[in-house]
Amino acid sequence: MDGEVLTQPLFRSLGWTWWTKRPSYLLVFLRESSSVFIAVQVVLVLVLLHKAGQPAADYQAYLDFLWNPGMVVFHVVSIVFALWHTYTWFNLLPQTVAIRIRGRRIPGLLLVAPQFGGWAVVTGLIIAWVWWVGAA
Amino acid sequence: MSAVDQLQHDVLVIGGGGAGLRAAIAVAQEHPDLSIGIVSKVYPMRSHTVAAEGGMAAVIKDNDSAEDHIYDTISGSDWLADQDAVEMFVEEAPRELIQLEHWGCPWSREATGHVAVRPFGGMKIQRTWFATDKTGFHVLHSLFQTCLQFPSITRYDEWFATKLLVDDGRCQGCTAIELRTGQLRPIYAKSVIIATGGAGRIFPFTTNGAIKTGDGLAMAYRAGVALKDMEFVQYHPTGLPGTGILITEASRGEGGVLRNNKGERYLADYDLGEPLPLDDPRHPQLRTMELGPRDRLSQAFIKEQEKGNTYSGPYGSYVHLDIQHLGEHRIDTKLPFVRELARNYGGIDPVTESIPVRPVVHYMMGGIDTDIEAATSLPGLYAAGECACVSINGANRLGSNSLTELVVFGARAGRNAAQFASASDPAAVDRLESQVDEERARIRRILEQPSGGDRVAELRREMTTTMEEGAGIYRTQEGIEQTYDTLSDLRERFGSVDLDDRTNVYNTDLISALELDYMLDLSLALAASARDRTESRGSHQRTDHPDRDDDQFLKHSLAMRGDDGTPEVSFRDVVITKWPPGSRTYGSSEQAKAATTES
Amino acid sequence: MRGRSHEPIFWSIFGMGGVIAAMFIPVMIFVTGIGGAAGWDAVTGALAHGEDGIGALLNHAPVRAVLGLIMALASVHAAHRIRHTLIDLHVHAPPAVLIVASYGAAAILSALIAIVLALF
Amino acid sequence: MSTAIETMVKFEVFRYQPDWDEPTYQVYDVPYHEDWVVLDALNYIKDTIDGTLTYRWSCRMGVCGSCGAMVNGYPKLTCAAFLSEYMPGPIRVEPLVNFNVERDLVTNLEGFMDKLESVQPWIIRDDGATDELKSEYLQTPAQHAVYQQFSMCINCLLCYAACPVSSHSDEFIGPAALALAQRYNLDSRDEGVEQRRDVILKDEGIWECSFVGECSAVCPKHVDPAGAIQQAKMTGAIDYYRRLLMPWTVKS
Repeated sequence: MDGEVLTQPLFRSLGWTWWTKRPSYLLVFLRESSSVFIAVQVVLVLVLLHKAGQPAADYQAYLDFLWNPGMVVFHVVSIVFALWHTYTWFNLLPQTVAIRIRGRRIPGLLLVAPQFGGWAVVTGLIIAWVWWVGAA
Repeated sequence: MSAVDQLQHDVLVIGGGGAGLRAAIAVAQEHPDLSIGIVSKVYPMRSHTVAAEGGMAAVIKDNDSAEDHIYDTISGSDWLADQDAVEMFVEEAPRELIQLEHWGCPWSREATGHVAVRPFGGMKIQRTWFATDKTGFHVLHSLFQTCLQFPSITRYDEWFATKLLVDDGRCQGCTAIELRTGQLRPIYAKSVIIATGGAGRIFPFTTNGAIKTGDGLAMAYRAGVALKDMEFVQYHPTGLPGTGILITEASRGEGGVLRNNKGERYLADYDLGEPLPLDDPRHPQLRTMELGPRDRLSQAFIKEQEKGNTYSGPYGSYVHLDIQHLGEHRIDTKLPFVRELARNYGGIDPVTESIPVRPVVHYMMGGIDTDIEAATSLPGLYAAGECACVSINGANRLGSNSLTELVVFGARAGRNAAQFASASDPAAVDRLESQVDEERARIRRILEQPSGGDRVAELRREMTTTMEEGAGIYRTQEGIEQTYDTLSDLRERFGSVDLDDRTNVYNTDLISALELDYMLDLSLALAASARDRTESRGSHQRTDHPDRDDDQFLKHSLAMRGDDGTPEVSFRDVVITKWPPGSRTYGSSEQAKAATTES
Repeated sequence: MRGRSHEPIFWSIFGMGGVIAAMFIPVMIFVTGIGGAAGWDAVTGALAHGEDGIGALLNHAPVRAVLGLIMALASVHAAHRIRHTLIDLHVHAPPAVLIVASYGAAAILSALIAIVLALF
Repeated sequence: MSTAIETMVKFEVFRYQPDWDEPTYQVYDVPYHEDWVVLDALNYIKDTIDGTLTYRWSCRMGVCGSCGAMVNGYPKLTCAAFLSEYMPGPIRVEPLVNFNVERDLVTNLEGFMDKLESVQPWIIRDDGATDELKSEYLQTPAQHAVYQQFSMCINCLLCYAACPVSSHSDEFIGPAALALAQRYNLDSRDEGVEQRRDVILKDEGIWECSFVGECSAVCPKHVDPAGAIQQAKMTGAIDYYRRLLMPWTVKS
């Protein structure tokens, strides 16, 4: 009641391994990890562009490297991460912008769907263009 | 804070709920030079004001008048309210609610941007302001967040006040246990406001949270202040069986109806009017059927139970509250919390099913005897909110008057306590030290009691059981006396209460014991008051004295703590200004009256 | 201003980069990393050395400018995320060090992108 | 009620007292009731087995915000965590993480209280002192809807326990307090955006948030603090560029 004041708070942190602790965290961590794959792919493409200006043999050697089975596995993993980034990024928009029409917040789907639509169009156009150039 | 720091303020507020915060802000705003302390056993935003749902009454619309609000309140009180207090309360209410609005309370609105109002039980005009069905939550958080801006307010969060310090005939502070360290410290002040809420936890089934143990009432009682009208305990007709969780009266205000196990709107049998079809545009009709006052509805339930017209479940009898006809959209916009609570704790979705409900203890009309200025008989001591009894609620409070009472009388208590403090000398610290030592010794005795006695939980369970049995909705002389004797016995056994926890830091076992100690005092005062009021009025129904007796009992009961700790009850006249006691009519006669005035 | 943060610069570029990466990176990986490896003629043709192949894709200055912008924004986006992820993994480095390391790397990468594309 | 042999559930409850070097988990057997929540079990333990168990609670209806704890690793209001969701058990109850534990399930809230105060969560008006209280400020339902969601916070602090940023940064103002800052900034009656800017727009304000979003996932009142912070970042960034590029449009 009137003795020595004894308190000894114990700090308990979620800790740096938070991302292992439940699926929702892991999915977020994978979303954040997509940045590593994106960065590496940017570097790979940069080198590709650089090699494209070099003699054909150098360029071909790089393509052989880029397309060897090990690297293909890496590309497949990369594209999964990149798509995960795309999916999560588009889906976060409704939380980031609150658009209201006559006081009512518009449904998230109205913000999300056009992005996926745009993505499909952009992706399709680029592939068509590449196809058109390559087939020519 | 080192142990040698002396804690001292001009005004000390005990209790951090709606009334306490309003009081503190009143002092801070109007007397910036005064230092204010708020002692609260929980962080203020946990206070039970947070659980109020339906709304807050005040005259604001053009079709309404103060006269009407006054009449509704007085007739609702079964003429036991002091009419001068009610008049003042109704006059000051709109300004206080506008003040809350200016402090950010997110009131539900009309399309024009004006505050919306809804119907409520016992009110003949729609005058209940609301913030969906979380009005208390929004009011409390608005007040709490507003109070953060005043540097003159010091908060003692999670400090449990145990005793008032009184010297030279005036209140000069309190002792309080800092839960985090377990230290008992005196906090001195020139004036003190008690705003600790009611004591629903003396009953087993209550809408009240765990913290509603009436500590402030007991502290005032022990300091020699009377407890007024303690026999009047409001049962809310619609609580969830088992948990006692409140389903707001607003659900009936929006048009919900009560049905017995035959599917009948049984209130029609209890002089509450004729049921209108649910698709009638006049439904729900004010002061009729489901919008009758709470005492009458709770009593009707017991009668239905006796007739065998109630459902029975694992937690006893219940009836159905049906809001399905309101439709999902209206339920989600006006009563979202009702849906949330019914789903989570009742296991049903009110959009497609009826909600099982039964009467549960909700509110204490009685409390610390205060006058219209929120002052008690002890100079320097003020009280406001549910712990106080002015009285504006008399024998039965109308729904949505209590949140208003918090701010109207909270503000008055703050202003008057500030004035008292400005004119007073600092606390006589030297002379009060022995009281602090005595209090420390009292608590240490409980803490260090040798093993062998009853546990806190056991005594508490027996107390709540006997209160339900003898001091429930219907009471008899024999039952009350039996309860009184049981309580006296529990009082005795508390002397050797056996704690599991003998440590200092956050000793909630000790706090429970202290709360129980206070609740036993209050239970005894309640039982004694109920025993001595041999009439039926409002929420106090004596089957052995079924009629109201204005000749003998148009009076407030006053329970004083005698030297031996037992309550002594006396009576004081009710203040009547313009409204002589009349018969309390709802429903049929109201409908008849409405029909005549319309024609 | 006291405590004023310049984070909005990084955050807004991160945000733009996020949109850009979401839109373009999957198809970029598909074209450069997977289509060719799978032996699809159209892709190998388009990426073939010289004017009929990759040159045809990149010969227009506006195309190179857009591509450069996409790659630069994606790298700042990645840098920002890596920086914050390191912080969230409780890597205790002075904030300035992380800022310089992450955005510095992205800036260098962007400069290289600009040079390569300008000289193409 | 039932005469059948009661089903029992094992509770592993985190225990800590200041004079202990290490916390422990104490095991209690509690009878299973279909309609019981974790808080009912804690009360059962305290009332019948062990009065020393220490935790906070009051309203037991999900609105006072006292009873938050980690239940099997998730931040939950113990009054809203039904035993049936965790059967057959065991059920592990621990104090909210990212806070100092004072004893058992009781955490220290002082840091949060300071952060809450720092965002000035009250209506700020230019006309402050001359307030006449003659009538209410008008606010249409549409204006009300803009901030309504962010006004629902009960300060239960589950969001802090879910926040990886709060796990490493004491200074981060955090989800609940930032949502409340946004609640006032978006209130049509408030004129305090400028006053709150310094606190909200510093690094430890919104910018430390990495949008994990778990705060919104665990919020029992669907406040969406993550959304509040993101929206504040959006306006914060616009504000930043406006000050940078068009300083003449900024009030001093």
